[in-house]
Amino acid sequence: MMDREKLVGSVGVGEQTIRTETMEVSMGPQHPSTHGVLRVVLKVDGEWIVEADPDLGYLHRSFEKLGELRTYPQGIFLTDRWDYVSAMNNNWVYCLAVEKLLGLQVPEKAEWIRVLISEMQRIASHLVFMGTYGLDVGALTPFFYCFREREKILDLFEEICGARLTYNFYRIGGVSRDVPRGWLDKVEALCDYLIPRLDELDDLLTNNKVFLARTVGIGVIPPEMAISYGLSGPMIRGSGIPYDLRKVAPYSVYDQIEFDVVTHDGGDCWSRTWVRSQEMRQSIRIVRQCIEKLRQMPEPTFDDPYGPSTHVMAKVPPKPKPKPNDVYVAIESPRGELGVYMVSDGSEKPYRMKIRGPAFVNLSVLPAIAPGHKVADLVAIVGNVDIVMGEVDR
Amino acid sequence: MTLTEISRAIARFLGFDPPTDQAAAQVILALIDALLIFGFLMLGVLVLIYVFRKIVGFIQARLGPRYTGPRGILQTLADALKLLRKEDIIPRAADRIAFNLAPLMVFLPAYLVYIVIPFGDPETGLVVRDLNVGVLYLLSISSVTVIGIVTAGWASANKWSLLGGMRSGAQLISYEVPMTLVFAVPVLLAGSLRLSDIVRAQGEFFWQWNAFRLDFFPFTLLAFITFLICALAETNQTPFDLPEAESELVAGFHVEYSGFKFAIFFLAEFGNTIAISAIATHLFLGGWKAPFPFLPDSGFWSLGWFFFKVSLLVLLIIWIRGTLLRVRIDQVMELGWKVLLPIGLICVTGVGLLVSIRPSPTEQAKQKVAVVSECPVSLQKDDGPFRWCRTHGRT
Amino acid sequence: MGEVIAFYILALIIVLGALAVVTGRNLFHCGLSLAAVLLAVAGLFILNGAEFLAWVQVLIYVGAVLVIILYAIMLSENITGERILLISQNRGVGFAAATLVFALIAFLGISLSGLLAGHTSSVKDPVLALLEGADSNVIVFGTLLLTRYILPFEFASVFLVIALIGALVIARTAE
Amino acid sequence: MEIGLSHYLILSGLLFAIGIYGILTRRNAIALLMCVELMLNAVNINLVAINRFLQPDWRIMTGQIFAAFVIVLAAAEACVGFALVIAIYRNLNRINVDEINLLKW
Amino acid sequence: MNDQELEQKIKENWGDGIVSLRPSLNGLEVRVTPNIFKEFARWLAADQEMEFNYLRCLSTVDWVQEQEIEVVYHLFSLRHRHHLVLKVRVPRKEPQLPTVSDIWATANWHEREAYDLMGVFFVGHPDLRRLFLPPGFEGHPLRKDYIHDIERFDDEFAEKIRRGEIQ
Repeated sequence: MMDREKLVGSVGVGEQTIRTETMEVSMGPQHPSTHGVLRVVLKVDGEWIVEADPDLGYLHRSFEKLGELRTYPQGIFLTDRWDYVSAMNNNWVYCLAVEKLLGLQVPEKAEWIRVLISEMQRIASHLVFMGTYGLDVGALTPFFYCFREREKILDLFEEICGARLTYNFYRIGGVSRDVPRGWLDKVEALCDYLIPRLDELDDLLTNNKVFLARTVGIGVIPPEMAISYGLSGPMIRGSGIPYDLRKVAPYSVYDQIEFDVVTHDGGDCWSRTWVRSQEMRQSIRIVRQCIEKLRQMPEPTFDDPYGPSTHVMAKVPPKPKPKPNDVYVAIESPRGELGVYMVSDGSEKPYRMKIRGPAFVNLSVLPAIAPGHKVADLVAIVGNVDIVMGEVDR
Repeated sequence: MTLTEISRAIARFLGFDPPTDQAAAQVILALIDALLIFGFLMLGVLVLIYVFRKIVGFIQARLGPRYTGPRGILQTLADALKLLRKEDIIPRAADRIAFNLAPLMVFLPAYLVYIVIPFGDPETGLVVRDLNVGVLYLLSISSVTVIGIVTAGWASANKWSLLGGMRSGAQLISYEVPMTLVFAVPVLLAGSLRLSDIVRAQGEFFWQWNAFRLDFFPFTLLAFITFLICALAETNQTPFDLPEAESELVAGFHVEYSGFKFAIFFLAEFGNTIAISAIATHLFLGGWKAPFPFLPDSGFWSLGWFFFKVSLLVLLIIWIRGTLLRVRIDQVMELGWKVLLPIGLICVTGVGLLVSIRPSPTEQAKQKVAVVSECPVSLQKDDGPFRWCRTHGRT
Repeated sequence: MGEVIAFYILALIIVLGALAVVTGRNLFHCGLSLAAVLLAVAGLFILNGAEFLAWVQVLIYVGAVLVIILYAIMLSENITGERILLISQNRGVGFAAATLVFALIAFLGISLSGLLAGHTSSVKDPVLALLEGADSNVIVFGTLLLTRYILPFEFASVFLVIALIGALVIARTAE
Repeated sequence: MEIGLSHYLILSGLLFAIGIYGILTRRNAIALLMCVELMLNAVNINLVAINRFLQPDWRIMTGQIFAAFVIVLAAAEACVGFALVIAIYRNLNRINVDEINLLKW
Repeated sequence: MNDQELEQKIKENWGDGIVSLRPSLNGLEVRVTPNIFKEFARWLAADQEMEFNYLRCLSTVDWVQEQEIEVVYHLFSLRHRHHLVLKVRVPRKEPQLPTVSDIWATANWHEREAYDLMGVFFVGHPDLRRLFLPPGFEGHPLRKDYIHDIERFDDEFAEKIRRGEIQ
């Protein structure tokens, strides 16, 4: 027979809550809803999350070390693999950093092409987000619609630079090829095609009653926490702070383009999704302005069919050797502030190249907001951060 | 040509002509009925899965199966063969007996439900056994699936499948309550639990069917809608397909099953979908009756109308499954207990009050049914296993 | 003839299932054998013409009570780790008591059935007038329930509500 | 060979006896409650059998109605019983009947 | 506030601790000594006029010749829209620096990454453990003198896993 103290002692006399032991569960890295190979170690009490600790490094290829072993022009090919959903922006930030170190002036037509391509890439990336986020929350249909639209954008990219995912279209001092004839009309046709499609997507997902039930009030990030955690992109604009590098620190020709920064002060998963879907419309507006500008610029003179045409490429030595200096350059990628801190020591290879990944920083807020939610919500929150593991793990 | 005559013809074809009075003959005839129903179920599920893939594909702007056979018709056959050929893995820590029993316990109710469902006008014998406790039978059989699902979850000895099993068990139970209430509405209107009586109690014109009746307007339509929602929840369809919520629990209770057993779960799920739509047509959409009296609906026409309505409902379910997204488990429970249950109560009390004011349906039922609905010929004349209850004036 | 075969099959299932429940080592298997017993008892009811009662038994016992039992088993046994080993104690006493009771009932049963066979209760029930046209067990069951046995019917509903609230209070976790 | 009342009485007696054996030997609270269910079922069989054999007029089904109320009772009892068992398990982490003998803990 | 006012303000308050003040490609660049670094950082964030409440990026550079590791903070003020580059140099032997994760929460993961890849130890960090590399990993890959010996690394690592040191 159990002796009394042991029995009573173990239970604790008086008012005692019913003990349910917390269960440690690991979600990922092969979990279908984590994008790529993210593993989150969860302490779960029944259905509720007590603690969430992301375990990174499954896709760590140490681009920063590789950057130090490549000459400047060679480095561009690496950048496509950082954030493989919007590879164009990676190219751009790397080339921008080197141009700033070299003090190089990029021809105007190249600047406008860069803005046009980057904004199209933003639309494509947001479409991927809407599709996969729908899958996380359980809607199978939007995924197919989003990827059908994205295919049309990728076809246009294929026409201009021959690739659909790892483009390396940008060069130090400009872009690798001028715009083929008739390409701008196709882009304009695409813009007209996209507007009704985006409204259709909104009805299907963003304003869907059940989607609202699954995302409103989930993963709420107050503005101070957003600032303190250094969030950027739709994550910080979803909490009401209009921090958009294209307006705050305009680079390239963004100061000549008017568009408005989309913010929503809900701070929860739904407002971030809404911000992304509205941003797509702003990007279409920018693309239209770029098309007008590019139409007035000189036509491409294909004197050298294979080399870059003179309008879009500045004079750059094959192995540029910038003077010893250091610079931090950041652009507004679809996920947020994508920055590169580059230190040159006069040789042909960068001395140090630090990549500031937006998804990496945005994910760091997860341990702070996850506790208190349910397991099903965690999937919605992680999906909402729109992480791409290539850039989180670098 | 009633069902039992078909089965007797098959028996004669098989070379023995059973004198209809021995119990043994009775059992054999029942066996043949069972095989006929099983054949229908398999065929129905095969067609349903193919149609399901094609339509969801169409909804999602893609083509669906196209390569197996002309326009992908043989796709489901190919899936079935693939599943049969697949290796049947049993986890080492699994509770072997329960693990093998669970798929059976989930499939049997989906199959037994068809005994009571008339496929057409009972006069033409298109029903296996038109029990006079029809609706109650449907309810109790469908409540047995919960045990199968819970056993499947428990027996595969893995944390995730247990969670999935308990979740879907809880969901099924909490939706059985509003379902029972909503079942009561057509029974109140018809005054009997027998499915064929319920269908006969519904009027000739389609606006006299239980779903769109104008004399009990708000309640019956509400009951029909609640029934559809509960039906979706009972068969684990979107938006309530929590158990197979890929993103959270990675395929719920049948995650450890593979090969033939997984095919049985799949068969049961789609079998249930057809069964639920068949029940909905009988209770709310006037069973085998044509929307207008002048359209022919006796004999094999009734079969035609019945399948037409069932396919409409199945298409509706597939459409919902293609568009809506999944609801969280606590929202499912909340909807079940806090919304559907009160609605069910309101419907039953509403119809109950209205029925008690108007002349009681039993008299109406009596005038309409001149002849007592005789059960299939074979049972009538001879000595069957239920001889006792027949000699006591009970059909 | 059919009825005899059916009775013996069902009786066999009931006895074997009950023995499995009582002596089973794995708790979950006891639950499943209890399910078999309950379904077999429902079969017996059908044999005796009580169709409504049979399907009520399936609905309530197998559909609800057994599910509660299975949930209780799952909540109380940890998932992995040692299997649920049930060791029964003081078998002797149990066995003796069981045989004693069985002997008593069997003796009573046989003697009484012989005695009572002749005398069938002739109580006339005023409700009979109501049941003239009824042809099916369900209709009679329903009318009787709401006419002759209305009081126990109402009491049962109150009783169930009390049980429901009681269970909720006991099992709820302190939110 | 007809099935008479005695067959049913012997069957329900046997079931009842097995139930009693179970209650006396089982140490796990859940198994105990299961045996209670067995005994209740034995009672039901009896009720229905007697009603069928000793009541010529099939429309007087007092036995069956009584059995129905027994089922209702059993459901209520099971519901409360298992709630108790789960509550005990949560606090004491074991549901071995011999060890739950403290009135207040 | 433009760079000159900033430079002026910093000079007044922190004359001695400042190692150098010079304009760079990213606006004003301030180099500070490690011992006054924590108060200086807190002052930058707290001061109403400047209010650098947004840490854009925290990077580490390994200057092998001078045997020093330089930690670079790129700060930004959301309200005043001005930038500042804050640099600190710590000796390469055992690089130690007080943490700033209590001022800017984003520094939590940045510092863990710096510790993991460069070996800079941040005093006072709530949970300083490796972020990307497996727990049993030795050495800091981003250091210039880090030699990655493929064979030795794989056998050793496999051995460790077998011994169960790393799950």
